[in-house]
Amino acid sequence: MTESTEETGRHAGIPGVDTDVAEAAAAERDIAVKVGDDLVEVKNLTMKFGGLLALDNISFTIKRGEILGLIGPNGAGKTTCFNAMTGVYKPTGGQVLLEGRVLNGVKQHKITRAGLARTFQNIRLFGEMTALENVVVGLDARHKTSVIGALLRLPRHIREEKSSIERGMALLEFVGIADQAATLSRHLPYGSQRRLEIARALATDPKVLCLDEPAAGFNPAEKEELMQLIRTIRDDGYTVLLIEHDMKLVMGVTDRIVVLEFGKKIADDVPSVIREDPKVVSAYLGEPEDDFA
Amino acid sequence: MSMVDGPTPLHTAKGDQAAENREAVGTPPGSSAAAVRRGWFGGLGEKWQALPRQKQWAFLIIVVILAYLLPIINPPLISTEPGNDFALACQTMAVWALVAVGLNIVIGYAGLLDLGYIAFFAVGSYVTAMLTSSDSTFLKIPYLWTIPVAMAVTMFFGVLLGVPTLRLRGDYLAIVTLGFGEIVRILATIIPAMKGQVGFQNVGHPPGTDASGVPIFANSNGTPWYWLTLTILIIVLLLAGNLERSRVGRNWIAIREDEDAAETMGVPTFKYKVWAFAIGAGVGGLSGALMSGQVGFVNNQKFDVVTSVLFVAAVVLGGAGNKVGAILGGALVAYIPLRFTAIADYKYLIFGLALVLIMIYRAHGLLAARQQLLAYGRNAYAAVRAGADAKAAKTKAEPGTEAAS
Amino acid sequence: MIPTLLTLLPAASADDSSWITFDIPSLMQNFWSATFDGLTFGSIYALVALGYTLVYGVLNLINFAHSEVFIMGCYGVFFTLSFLGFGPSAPNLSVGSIIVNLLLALVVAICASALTAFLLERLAYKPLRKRNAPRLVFLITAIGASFTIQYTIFLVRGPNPEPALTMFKSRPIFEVFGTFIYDQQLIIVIAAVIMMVITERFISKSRTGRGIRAVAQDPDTATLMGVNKEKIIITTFVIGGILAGAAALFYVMKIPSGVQYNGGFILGIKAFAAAVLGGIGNVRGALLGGLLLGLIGNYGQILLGNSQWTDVVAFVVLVLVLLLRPEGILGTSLGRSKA
Amino acid sequence: MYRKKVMTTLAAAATLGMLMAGCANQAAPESSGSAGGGSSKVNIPALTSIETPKDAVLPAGDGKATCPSTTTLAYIGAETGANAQLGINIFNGIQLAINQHNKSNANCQVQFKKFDTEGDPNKATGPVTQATKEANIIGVVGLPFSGESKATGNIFEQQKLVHITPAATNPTLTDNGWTTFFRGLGNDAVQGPAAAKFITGKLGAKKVYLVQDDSDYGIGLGKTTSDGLGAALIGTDKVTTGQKDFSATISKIMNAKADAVFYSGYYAEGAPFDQQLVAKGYTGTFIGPDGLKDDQFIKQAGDASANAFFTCPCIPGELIPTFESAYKALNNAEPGTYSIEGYDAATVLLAGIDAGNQDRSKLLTWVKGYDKDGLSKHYKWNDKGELQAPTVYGYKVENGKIVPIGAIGE
Repeated sequence: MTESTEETGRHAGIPGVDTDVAEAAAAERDIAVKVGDDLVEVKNLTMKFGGLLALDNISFTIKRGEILGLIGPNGAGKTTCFNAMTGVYKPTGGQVLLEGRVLNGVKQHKITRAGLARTFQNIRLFGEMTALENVVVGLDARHKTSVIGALLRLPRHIREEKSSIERGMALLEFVGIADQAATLSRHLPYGSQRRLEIARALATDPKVLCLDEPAAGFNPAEKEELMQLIRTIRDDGYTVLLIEHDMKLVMGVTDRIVVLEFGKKIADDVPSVIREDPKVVSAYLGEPEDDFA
Repeated sequence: MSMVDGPTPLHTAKGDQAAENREAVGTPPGSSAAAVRRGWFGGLGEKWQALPRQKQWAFLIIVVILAYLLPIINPPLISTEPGNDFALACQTMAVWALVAVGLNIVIGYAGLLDLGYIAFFAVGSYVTAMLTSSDSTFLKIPYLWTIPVAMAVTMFFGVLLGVPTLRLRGDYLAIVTLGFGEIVRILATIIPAMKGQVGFQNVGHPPGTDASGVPIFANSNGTPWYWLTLTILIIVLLLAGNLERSRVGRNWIAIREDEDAAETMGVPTFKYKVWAFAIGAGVGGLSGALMSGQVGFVNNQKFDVVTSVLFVAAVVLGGAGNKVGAILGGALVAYIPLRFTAIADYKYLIFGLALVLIMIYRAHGLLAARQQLLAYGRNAYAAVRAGADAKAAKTKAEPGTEAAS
Repeated sequence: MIPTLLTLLPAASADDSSWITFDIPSLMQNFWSATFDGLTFGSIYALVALGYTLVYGVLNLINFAHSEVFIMGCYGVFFTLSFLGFGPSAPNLSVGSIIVNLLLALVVAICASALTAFLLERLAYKPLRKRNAPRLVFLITAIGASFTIQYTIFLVRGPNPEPALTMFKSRPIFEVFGTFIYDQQLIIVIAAVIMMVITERFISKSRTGRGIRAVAQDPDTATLMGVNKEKIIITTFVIGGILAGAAALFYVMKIPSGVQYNGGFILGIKAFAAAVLGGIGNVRGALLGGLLLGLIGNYGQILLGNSQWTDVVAFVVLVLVLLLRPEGILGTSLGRSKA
Repeated sequence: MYRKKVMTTLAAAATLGMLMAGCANQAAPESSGSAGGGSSKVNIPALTSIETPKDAVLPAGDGKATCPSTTTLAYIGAETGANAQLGINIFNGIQLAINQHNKSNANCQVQFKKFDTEGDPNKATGPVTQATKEANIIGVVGLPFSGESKATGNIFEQQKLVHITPAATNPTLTDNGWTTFFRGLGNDAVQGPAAAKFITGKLGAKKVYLVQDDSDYGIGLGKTTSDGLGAALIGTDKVTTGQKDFSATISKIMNAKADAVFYSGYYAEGAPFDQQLVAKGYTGTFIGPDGLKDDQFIKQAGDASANAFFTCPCIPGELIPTFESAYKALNNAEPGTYSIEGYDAATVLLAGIDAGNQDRSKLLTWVKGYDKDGLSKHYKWNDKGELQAPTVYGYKVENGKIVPIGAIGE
């Protein structure tokens, strides 16, 4: 908590972000961990679909407190890698470890509770819920109210319900859509939906936040805001894995980049090196840097 | 779910469809976009939400009192007489409303299409009959005790059926529950202890007799039965409301809206689906126990799939996902053939057609109201709305400063 | 409370302890006739199951009203035959004229079923598809449509089945394993298998068939590649209807008094179960599932001593198969399978 | 699309042609050999008329009756739903009786009310309670089914309202101690042994296979019949309501070489069962109870019905010309199963009204002490409400019609 006060200054001026709120949202976690030890280890991850080798022996690590970019041309296996890590697919081979704990075969919801949260490339909000309710579903991942507790409105339920309103609102404010808390998520504008997805994932109090092309469909100004937001998230002590198509965004915000091509890892380094790497350049040859931008 | 799919990619078909659905204007049952919500009861839900708490309570108390007085007032145009005794018709309507409230948890909240809900109704009826009827060789317990027992047993059956099937893809659930509904009826025929169509006579009822020695809860005396069922219905409604405005309700709706996303957000989807199934089953068993107590006779007639589909129709008619709608739907489906006895032969046609038309033109049923999913959301939303207004005013006053604040 | 109940259970069921018995000698004795009968009825299930499977493959929809597509075919057969003067007794006609008459009935049945399927798609499902309704809405609509058709028939034709019309007198033609095989059984099984083979070839080889598979695999890409999705969907419904119409002829041949307002409902459920058993969306799976379901039901009821067990056995097997192989025996996916 | 249809049709045609040609060439083995016992077609002559009791009580009475215009009789039972036909047969019979009564008794116009239960026990309490509440209703004909009768008998008892069931045959119904319940026909315990005697006696069957459905009626009757059959019973099977395919049951029967099959249930399953049985080469006889004895059986079983015999604790009302023609004139249909029971039950109540028993308790006493011939049988009840010595009749199918062959089982 002491460190967080030092961080406060850095948030000032970020549009739509209120630092005090950020603290409220993440009240029960250590904020601003230094970039350091390996948080996630991906070891020899292999994924086969029938005869198709989608991931071929991928290994990389995500270090605590960094923003890691995962890039590659279309069909390189980024989202597959993502899905294999978050338990959507069962890997054919290899391991994913979170803080030394093997995640293979662990159910998706347990992976989330272990600290790996994600957003979706094609937004998947709960359309008939308000923005606030969407976030509270994320918060519920940390709640312990049982069905009986809810049925009889036991004290824990009341406590959790009250705190979830506060924390939910704080998170919405953090991503800058608090004024739309009461709107059904299906009626939110596109940008707000993307932000809500991030808030909902943050609500599960993750150690690693995995963002799957969060800037898809954004204009440059919106992308800029998003970059700021991602930085703020990192500054609040979250580790971020970012899958992105837009090279500019990736180069601008990440600390380190892993490049995939045809299911293989071809590079893993800081952005400045990646930019010059001939293999990466050739992989992206013919593909405009800003596709879909 | 993906757990059993092995390494097969779930992607495209399911994921994309979900994505499509989300972006589409289509509305799932029980949910309704605000934009298209206005209908026959246009804006009623919103008006209701806008009322202050005290007024809501006052209004509710009047409605409840009226509901209790219904069989005594016996309103001329509404009455089902001379075809059917009105007090008993009220009891039937209350039981159907209870059924619809229970099934609404399964269909409306968790989005699981249970076509064999009649099976739970049947199990509840049989538990009560076998524990109270003089025709049964089981031990006998007082009728009121059979109600919790019936609920427990049906919940057990709900889990028994749910655990193997809820792992399967959603569509299979419909066929498996449909099969289960038939199986219970057939087993009641095959297993001698359940006495098939011969059935159980003299099923128990709550204690007490009137001055002339006739039981207060005689099968011809609808009013006390109706009051009992109505009281239980109100309790169930309050409890269902508690669940709705809690983690449980939110998780159910999240599963209904996008099961994969829910799982990814840390919702143990399987566990909550089983809970929805079990709780729904319990309410089904409860209604079965009440029905069999009132009728005083239980056999395997009418626990058929066709009735099960009428249950679904009741939920959908009222507006899946909406408790009040479920009550309305259940009561209506029971009431219409009792009131208009001349059209009894048409009832299945009417309700079948109603299902199609409602789904095509008004997917959210007669009463559309969104679930309230936060126990303390009222004030928060009020604050948000107030805040948004204030903000708008502020932005107007000093443009540019807002971002830095 | 519960333990007390459990201790009482054996006592309660002591007097009627034998509600489950396994009559193995009876199964041995009746094995072959049960097999031939099971295959016959299984072929009918399979033809109906194909309709479910094709629609499911393309739309991911359990078309609950397919049982009514089938029963309309049965009415088509009935009205044609009664128009042609068939009665309760087998007519004394030459083989040739019987064939002509049956073909006429087949054509009418196919038209009736295909038309029903067409209207169903246009009136009930298309509006939903237009606004991209969720799956649950489709399912409920399908059930509603099924009820609507059933009870419209009920109001027009009454609760009783139509009088039985005998097409020809079924005769045993040869004996296998001490059991007679009847011409009727052979006609049904062979014709059904031929139709299924044609369907399979059609779907794997023809241009329309490729379109169906493309839409099943990925509707959006298929549309991008120039496949007319709407046309494919309607074609799929109509093919399902044609097969159901053929199934209707065989069904009425086997069970002349089966033409009744709700005569398709349970059969439809079982046919759908057959499709799931074999792997829904899979053409060969429908055949396998149908035949298996026919056999299992027959063996089960003979083994367990009475026919009330048929549906219980079929259902339990279905659940067990789904638990072990959630995708059915041959796996799902119309798009990916060869057929 | 078109091409496909053509291919399909051609394929089907080829198959059919091939097979039909194949079997036509063979000298079709007419008697398949698998049905044992030989075709024991017992030839029992049909009755063309029966002796109507000379002094049978008729609804018309002496034409001098007087009663208040509010006097009402009611029918409670199925009017709609799957069981509607049975109910229609009954209330048409009642309607006929009341019409005849009112026509000749200008000063006693009895009203008739109908209450619909759909034959569903869960629904029955509502209409029954309503009927018992209406003080003008002093007598009821109904309820037709055993299940609904069990569910509602106590309501009649509480309100001391007399009711005569024209169709419910479960024997235990009269064990409830109800004083207001009267059964207007023989129960299953009467018909079963009589049917057994008929099958092994007059029909001379040696190997009888008994198949019962899952209804209260089928189970009860199956039990009493199988007790009566004794050693002649060589096997049993059970089927479900709504079943259409009986091939497994049939193969068991064929392998057992039965020469008679008794089906204890209703025509909805019995008719396709008989039809499929005969199609598989069964040459023995097929016997069913009153639940099968309906024109629908012949319609649905087709030619196969020629091997059928029926037993019924009911008199062949269609043979009483006055009844048949009057019924036809009123309802534009032949009398069906239980029509005459409805007619006779109503007649008992109407006779009571004519004799001045115009409130519930008097009418109840009247029925209790009743001892007269009706059109179909002698009506005198014991203290439990069972008819004394009801007669069971046999019927057979001749030229596509059900014809009586006289009393059986004595």
